[in-house]
Amino acid sequence: MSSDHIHPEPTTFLRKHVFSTDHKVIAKQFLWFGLIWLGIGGIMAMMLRWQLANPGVPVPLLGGLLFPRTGGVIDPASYNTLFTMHGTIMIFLGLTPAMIGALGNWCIPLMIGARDMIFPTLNMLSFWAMFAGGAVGFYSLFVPLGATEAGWTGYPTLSTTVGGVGQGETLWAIAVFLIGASSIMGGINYITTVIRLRAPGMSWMRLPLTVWGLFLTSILNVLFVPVIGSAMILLVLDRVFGTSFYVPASIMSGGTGGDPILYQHLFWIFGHPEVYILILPAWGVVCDLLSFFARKPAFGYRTSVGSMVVITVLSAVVYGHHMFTTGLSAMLGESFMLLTMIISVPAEVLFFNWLHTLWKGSLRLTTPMLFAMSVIFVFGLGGLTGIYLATIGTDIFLHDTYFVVGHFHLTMAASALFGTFGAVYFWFPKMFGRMMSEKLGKWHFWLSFVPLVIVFCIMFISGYAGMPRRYYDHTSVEYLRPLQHLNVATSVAAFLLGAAQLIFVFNFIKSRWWGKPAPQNPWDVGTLDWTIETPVPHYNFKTIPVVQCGPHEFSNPVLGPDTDWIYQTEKLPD
Amino acid sequence: MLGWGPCFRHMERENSSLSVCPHPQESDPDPPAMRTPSLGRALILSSFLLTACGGGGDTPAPPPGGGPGAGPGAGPGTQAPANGGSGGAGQDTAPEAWSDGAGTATVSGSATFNGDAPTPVQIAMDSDPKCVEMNSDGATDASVLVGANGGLQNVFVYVSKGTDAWTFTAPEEPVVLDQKGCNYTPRVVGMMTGQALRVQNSDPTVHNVHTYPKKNRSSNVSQPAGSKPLDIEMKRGEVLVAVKCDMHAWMQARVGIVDHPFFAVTAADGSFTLPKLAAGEYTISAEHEVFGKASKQTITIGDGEAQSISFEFSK
Amino acid sequence: MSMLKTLLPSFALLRSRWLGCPLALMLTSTWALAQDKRWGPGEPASDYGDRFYDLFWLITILVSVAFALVVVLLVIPVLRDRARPGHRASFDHGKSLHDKRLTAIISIVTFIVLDAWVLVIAMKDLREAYWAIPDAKDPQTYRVEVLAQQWAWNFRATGVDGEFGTADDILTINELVVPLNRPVSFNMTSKDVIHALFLPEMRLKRDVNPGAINEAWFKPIKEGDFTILCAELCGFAHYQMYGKLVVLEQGQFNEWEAEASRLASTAFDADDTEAHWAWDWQE
Amino acid sequence: MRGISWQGLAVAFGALGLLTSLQTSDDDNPHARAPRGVSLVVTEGAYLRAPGADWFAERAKAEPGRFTHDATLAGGIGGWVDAKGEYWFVEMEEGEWVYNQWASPERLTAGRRDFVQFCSSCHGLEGDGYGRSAQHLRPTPRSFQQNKFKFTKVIADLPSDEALLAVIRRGLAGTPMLPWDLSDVQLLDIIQYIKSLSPEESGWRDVYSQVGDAIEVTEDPWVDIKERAIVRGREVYHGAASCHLCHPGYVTNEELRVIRKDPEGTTYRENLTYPALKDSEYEVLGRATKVMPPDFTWHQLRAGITTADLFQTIASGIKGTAMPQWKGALPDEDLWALAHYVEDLIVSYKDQRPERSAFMGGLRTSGDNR
Repeated sequence: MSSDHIHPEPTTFLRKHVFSTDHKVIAKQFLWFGLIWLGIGGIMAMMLRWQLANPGVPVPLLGGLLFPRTGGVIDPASYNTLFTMHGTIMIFLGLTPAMIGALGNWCIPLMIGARDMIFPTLNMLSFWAMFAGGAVGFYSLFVPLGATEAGWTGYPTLSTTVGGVGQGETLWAIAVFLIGASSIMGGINYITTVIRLRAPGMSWMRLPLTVWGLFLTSILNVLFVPVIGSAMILLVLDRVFGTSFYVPASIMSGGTGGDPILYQHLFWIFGHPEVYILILPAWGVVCDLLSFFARKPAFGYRTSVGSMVVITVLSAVVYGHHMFTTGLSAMLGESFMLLTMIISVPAEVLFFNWLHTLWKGSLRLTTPMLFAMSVIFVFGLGGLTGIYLATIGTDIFLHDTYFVVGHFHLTMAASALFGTFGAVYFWFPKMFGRMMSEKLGKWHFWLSFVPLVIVFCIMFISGYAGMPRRYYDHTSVEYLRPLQHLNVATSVAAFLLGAAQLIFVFNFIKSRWWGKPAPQNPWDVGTLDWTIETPVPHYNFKTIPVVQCGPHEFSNPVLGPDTDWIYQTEKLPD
Repeated sequence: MLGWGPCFRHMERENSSLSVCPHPQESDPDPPAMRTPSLGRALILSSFLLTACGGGGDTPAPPPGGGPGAGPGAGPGTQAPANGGSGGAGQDTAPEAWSDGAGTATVSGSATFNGDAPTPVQIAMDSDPKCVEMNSDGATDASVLVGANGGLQNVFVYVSKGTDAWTFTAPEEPVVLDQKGCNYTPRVVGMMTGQALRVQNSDPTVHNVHTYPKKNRSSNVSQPAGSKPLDIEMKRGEVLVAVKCDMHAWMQARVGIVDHPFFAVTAADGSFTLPKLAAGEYTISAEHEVFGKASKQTITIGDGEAQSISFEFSK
Repeated sequence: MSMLKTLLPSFALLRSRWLGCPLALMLTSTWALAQDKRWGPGEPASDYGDRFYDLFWLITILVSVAFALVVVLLVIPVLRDRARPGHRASFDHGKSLHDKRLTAIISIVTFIVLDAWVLVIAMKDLREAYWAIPDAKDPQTYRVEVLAQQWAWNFRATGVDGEFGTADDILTINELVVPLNRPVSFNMTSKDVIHALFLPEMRLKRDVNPGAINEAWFKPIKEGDFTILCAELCGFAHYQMYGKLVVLEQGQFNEWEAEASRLASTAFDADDTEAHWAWDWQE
Repeated sequence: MRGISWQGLAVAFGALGLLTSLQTSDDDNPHARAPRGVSLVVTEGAYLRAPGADWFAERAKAEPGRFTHDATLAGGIGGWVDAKGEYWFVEMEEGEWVYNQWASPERLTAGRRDFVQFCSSCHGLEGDGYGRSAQHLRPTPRSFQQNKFKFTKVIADLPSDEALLAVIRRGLAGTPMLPWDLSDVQLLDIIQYIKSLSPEESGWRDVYSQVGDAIEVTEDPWVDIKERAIVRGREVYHGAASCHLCHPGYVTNEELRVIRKDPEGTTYRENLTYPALKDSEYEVLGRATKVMPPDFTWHQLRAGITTADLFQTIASGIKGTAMPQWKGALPDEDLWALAHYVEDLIVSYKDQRPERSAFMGGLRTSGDNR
């Protein structure tokens, strides 16, 4: 049924490179799109760190250009815009396309032995909806009063006209809605493709874990992104048409009308799964990469899959831990606390499996491997600090401080980002037919990893010391003034982290066009994507392969002493 | 994209020169600012335009270039800008100067209060022993003074319409408001625009003279015992501007400012006289500090005639 | 400091006009600020403040052990099991019953040690402290109505008559005076956007939502001036929405309350009804 | 038009209408007006009254290339010419020449945007003081249609840009009026916009308004003899200036009698040691609010507590309130003495709870004070 899934190779430039329905081109489009936005979001982060370390000092280089009316100083409103758009861009326009869009599009058909996604046009629409979302988001920066200032969470009533009448917030909501639509389209596509287009013999338990991660992510996308879509529609209605879903009357006149907490529920029903939406593909990649480069089967494949499934299910029912201080009833609070604690069990299983995969392996410390291992480190750090925030007793104090900022950057940002980097370094040869420089890759890794850990670990300290997040200038409050040294140190490390990404940009661009030509299978890996030649032909597989074994049959004694791996299309010797 | 955010339903703003998006020019052909002619504005605009632009643009722009030589008074004639200089266009004929002999008609009459005269309230002046001392027999609130036959004292009566044909020169000598015995005397005075209100302090204690106008600028200046008199100018006609001393909360006076000399304050029996009116049609208004405005009276009077009108006030 | 120095990519940067000045500024400000630097939230000033401290450090110890374990298990293979000629990875899918048992046991043990332990303490804390709102009818309870706005805190206390909505209600902006060793109970709402009352020294934080009343409480056990912050983004002047919390010993507090009440009744303008914003106390 | 489903359109519009009717816009409450249809563009520039010639003479020293004096202007009166074309010397009425400032539509638009972004939550989207955050708030945020400003420290009717800028930069202590972290460019644009909100014939659109800078800080004659200044200030406070009529008296009845040289047995106002509520010109919801003169040992002063700040505030008065202008009414040295005395009260007793209760309690229990 799936074998004749063929559409003809396009001939015009437009159909080939712009409005392409080929999953490989769309993957590259998503990758470029995501990387450019990651760059923009990163520059915003640098400006934020500049302001925090040197409140009121003009931003060097960019300041005069971006903030001419203030002589290069970031004014408080622009600061809010910056951190809001930094969050929105990184999550929705950076990691989502780079992780899910690019990786999903590239890996799913190639790793399951399909010729394309099952709905190629929907796939194209998914990219262009994302592109439209990005365009609207970018445009919102330039409307009168500027883009949104309500934080990436966009809590009403600050995000309604009560908080500001500029059009930026409306455009932001529309942008998020469009990006959400893109995610839903992609999600439907991924789920159906994985279910319907697996090559013969590619049973569920022979799927590479990357595909499992992407598959579960897509389920979450399809289930929960519509929730934020509806939240955004209500927000737009409130802003443009004067409804009051979120705007209550004052308590002195009875408190009737809308309810701002409604939005928080809607947002976090989406928002918490969003964390797993970003992290599940990274976990899948890490599971695979660890096994590939430790030359060892992924330890406990079934328990890993099971853990990811359990996390997928649980992620929907723990969202309340974001709202411990909003005024949840004691019963709700305790329930969410318990559920949140329970979700740590499958995560522990994953850690156990990862570490066990490395144990007694034969480690090849390539750049993708380094990034994969660093995910264990940073996600370990981020996940464990989640316990502080899952516990209401400590969350009451730590909520909305830099502790939270450090925590979620390590879990969802750094882990997903390092997972993405690992994936890019790993699949780059297949994507572009050239190798990325390993030397520069290792420099990039170490210069990213060390400052990153420093940046967010200092944030734990400042959060514990009571520094609230989203403050324009911590030196304005006497209580926070003695903490400024932490801000300065964080910023120095953050600038290093930012500078290190230039190495990646250089390496990426140089390798893309001038890199060493890549062999067909540079990593000695047996999954289906490496069975085909480089560059990948339009139909991926001349004949649909028949899968004979699992993806991680490394160092199997039956292979004999000369080789330690086997293609999935090959049969294991008896 | 720009047009559809908050502009979905726009509110019209009154009394503002700010326009409403998205099509200000078409939707508001006659900007509100231009509907009320303002002498000052017209002069500013015309002097700018005649000196610098030499003609009207679509919008009242600042003089282009703004060179130092572009001072006023250099251009010939008054050339009204296309939409900015219509200020004076409403008046048909220029008013001529009033001469005292022109009017021979007299309007007189009385203001009465319908109902029981309120019992005077005793004022507690004990915050300032000096005031207590000066009012040793006790002081009562003088805001409402009803005389014989219900005549209401301290009503400000003035011609509110009908004098536009003339311009009047304000007298040189100021109107005097004295602070004496911790009270203003007289309690109600009238004066012409441009005339000075001279407030003097005859008390051995400090007062502050705080005016509460709506159309003119307010002022609040303290006057310790023995200070020089204070001249306050009111440039615009405004009837019944309160003058208060905040230090002695009971001290109040009212000033009626009109741009002509046809005003009067009713006497103890409620009577008043407006002499020297020229023949014509007039609207005469009366206002009391507590009871507010009485209904206006319109009269037509010929040379040498005398007419009588009355105003009634009630609670 | 030495850490920072090693982090600086190169001192050559200092010579460049653009980067040199700000970097020098950062270094000097770091040095200057290090004079009165702080690494923690300071001593707690409320009776339940120690609970945060105890739980935080309990979690820290547990988490540190767990994380150290992870790092060790990560580092050992890196040092020991590097790919080299003649070395072959052991082949193990982890499918055996033994492996599954191990997984289960480790999961259960870590859950109990890491999560359940903390969970039990946290629930106890919640019930006994954070969410145990004191009885408002108890005369010991000092009640305060909080009306947040962009960007200020309006506080209303009952004054000496013990009732809200009367002439002697003590109204303050950005300054709250409370008695020592008595539970202080808040009823909070907002005029415009969501704020969060954050008393860092008291270890109290609670959102202040428009259209609803949230409750919170604490019991100060230290005299002195403390900080009031806003902890929920409420617009661009969020960072300037701070105030002062003053805890007074009971005798001084009574004196203060009597005087503040007296001055409040002097300032009370009965006709200005819009200015009277008290609501019925909610429990 | 055949392709359009008219029923569909009707349903869509019906649904929109329904949604719009869902709103709980509380139009009776000016604070809760639904903020829709907010224009962010100002299409007309404004001519706003500028300070007089003295101000230009000062400015010309700072910007010599920009302002030049032309003696032939105005038929020999002579006036200042601004090379940038922002300030203009024009004839308002026959023979009456005044300076005007031109605020261009672009500048007002920039100011309007910053105003909406930064100021409107309290001061209202149209500058009328009815922002959502202003409800129940006393003192009320200024309505810029009223053109009165309490703490600008100017004697003239209206404050100059610099005086307004100083207020915005400093903020008003103890109120939600913050010290604003914005650039001068932004603040001056906002100021032009605020000024342009004056209704016709009032405020900066009034040809008769005088615009002035904050009052000059004259030389403090008591700089080395503070103790004497405080003694003198105490006498002026309770004597010639009679501040105790509105503010609290900080003396016993007997001491007051001695200072005022009143006969034996004289008594003064009830609650002498408390302030008295006073009328003001500031209106909200159609009625004038009242203001309470501060008790210096208790309340926070809005416009600074240095001697110079206090001197300026006392000398210029507080516009629209019962606090009159004292400059001219009393000699400067008395005003300085008052400033020293008030500063001493603040430093000695404000937030010094035991000291204050001993001091005020002593006055109140001295027996001869009702």
